Amino acid sequence: MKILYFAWIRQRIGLAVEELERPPDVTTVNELINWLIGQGEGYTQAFEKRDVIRVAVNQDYVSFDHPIADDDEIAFFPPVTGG
Amino acid sequence: MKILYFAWIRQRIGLAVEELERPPDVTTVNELINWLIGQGEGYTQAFEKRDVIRVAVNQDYVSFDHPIADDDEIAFFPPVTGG
Amino acid sequence: MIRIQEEDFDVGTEIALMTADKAMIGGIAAFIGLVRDMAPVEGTDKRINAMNLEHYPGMTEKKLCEIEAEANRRWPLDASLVIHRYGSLKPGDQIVLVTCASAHRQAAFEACQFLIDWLKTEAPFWKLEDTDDGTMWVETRDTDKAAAARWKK
Amino acid sequence: MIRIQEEDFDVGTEIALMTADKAMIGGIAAFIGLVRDMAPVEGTDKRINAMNLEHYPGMTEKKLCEIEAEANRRWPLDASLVIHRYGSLKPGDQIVLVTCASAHRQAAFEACQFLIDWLKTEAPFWKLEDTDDGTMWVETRDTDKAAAARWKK
Repeated sequence: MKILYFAWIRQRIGLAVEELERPPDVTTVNELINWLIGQGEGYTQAFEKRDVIRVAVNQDYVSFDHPIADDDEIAFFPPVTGG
Repeated sequence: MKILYFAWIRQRIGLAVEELERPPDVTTVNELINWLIGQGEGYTQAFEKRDVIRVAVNQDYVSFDHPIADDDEIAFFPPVTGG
Repeated sequence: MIRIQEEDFDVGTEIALMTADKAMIGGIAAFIGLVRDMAPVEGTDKRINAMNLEHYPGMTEKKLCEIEAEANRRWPLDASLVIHRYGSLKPGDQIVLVTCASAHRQAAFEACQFLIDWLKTEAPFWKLEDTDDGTMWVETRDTDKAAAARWKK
Repeated sequence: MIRIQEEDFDVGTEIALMTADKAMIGGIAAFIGLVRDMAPVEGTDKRINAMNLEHYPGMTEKKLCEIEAEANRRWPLDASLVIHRYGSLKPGDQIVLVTCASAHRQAAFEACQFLIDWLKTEAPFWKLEDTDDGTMWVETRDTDKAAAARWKK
């Protein structure tokens, strides 16, 4: 799956985009975050305040219990501040 | 006093502006209209539907019982349609 | 600022001038009125070929200045501008520009609506339309009166 | 129409293009957002020297198209346009233009407010301000959330 990070989440992780193979037991956004947190300090810091983060799957907003599939595009970002 | 007419009131009277000496007993807008109606057919037609006409004295909207003075600028016009 | 003029105006230029050197401005709301090519009376399809906008020089400026001051009393505006044209206009031509700038988006929108609603019912302008059926004075619309009544205090 | 671009835009040109050959338009409401030179946080006087606007290419266009379609479902619009910039911006620069045209003035205003309120809370843009105190990501404002909540159906 393709994972994108924006704004301060991108800065903390140090990556804008990455391709990852999810373990078979990672089937929701929440499980993905739990798994990512184990990948390093940057991830831990990025997902520290999980409740302020927004997530999009295939460019639509979803909730944290949304299922994920191998060919999904998943994006994590802080609340938006455009306009 | 200076009297101005606009839009279809101007067209019916055939004048945009005129200087008039008011008779001493003409002391309000209403009395002025009654007196003007006696000045000719154009005035009669112009003031036929008195309740749709708006009046300004010295460039402020006033009601028909507003007093008038010799050096006033008095304007009669239909409801406005700018913008 | 208010301007009554025969000439056309450029919206981008006017807004840029209004906001120049005013760095606190966060948002600008604007309304631009155009000459329609259909008579505004519902159910008719009379085409408008041209229009003449008559006004009351002196009173127009006086009333617009007063209402602009009132808008500035009611809302925290950093700048405001009303341009209204008079004279001969064609379908599609710009008639009026109302624009308000504020650090607060909602204030800018409300003041802009207040000014155009007021202008439609109180500014001494009269439209004479030249239609396929001859010339006719445009009549006041009840929807405009209702819109203006919202702002009564 | 929606456009996401790095370049600046000219409001007058964009509005003229939007309304060209659409003769039924009576009114155009517009909102223009600018970069402020003060931090939007109340009580601070931190000056903003520059700003970088990051966005999510693909999702930005998708969400803006969806919301523009929704505005056109809710209001009788003749035309609508959203232009949003990204990249490096300076204080006073234009960030966003939202403009809606309609035969009905109120519809144009409401749709314009709907679009900018929505855009502020849902379009995937993030502002990184370069202030006297260093760079900082702009935080969402509660007033923007409240403004967007008005339009929930």
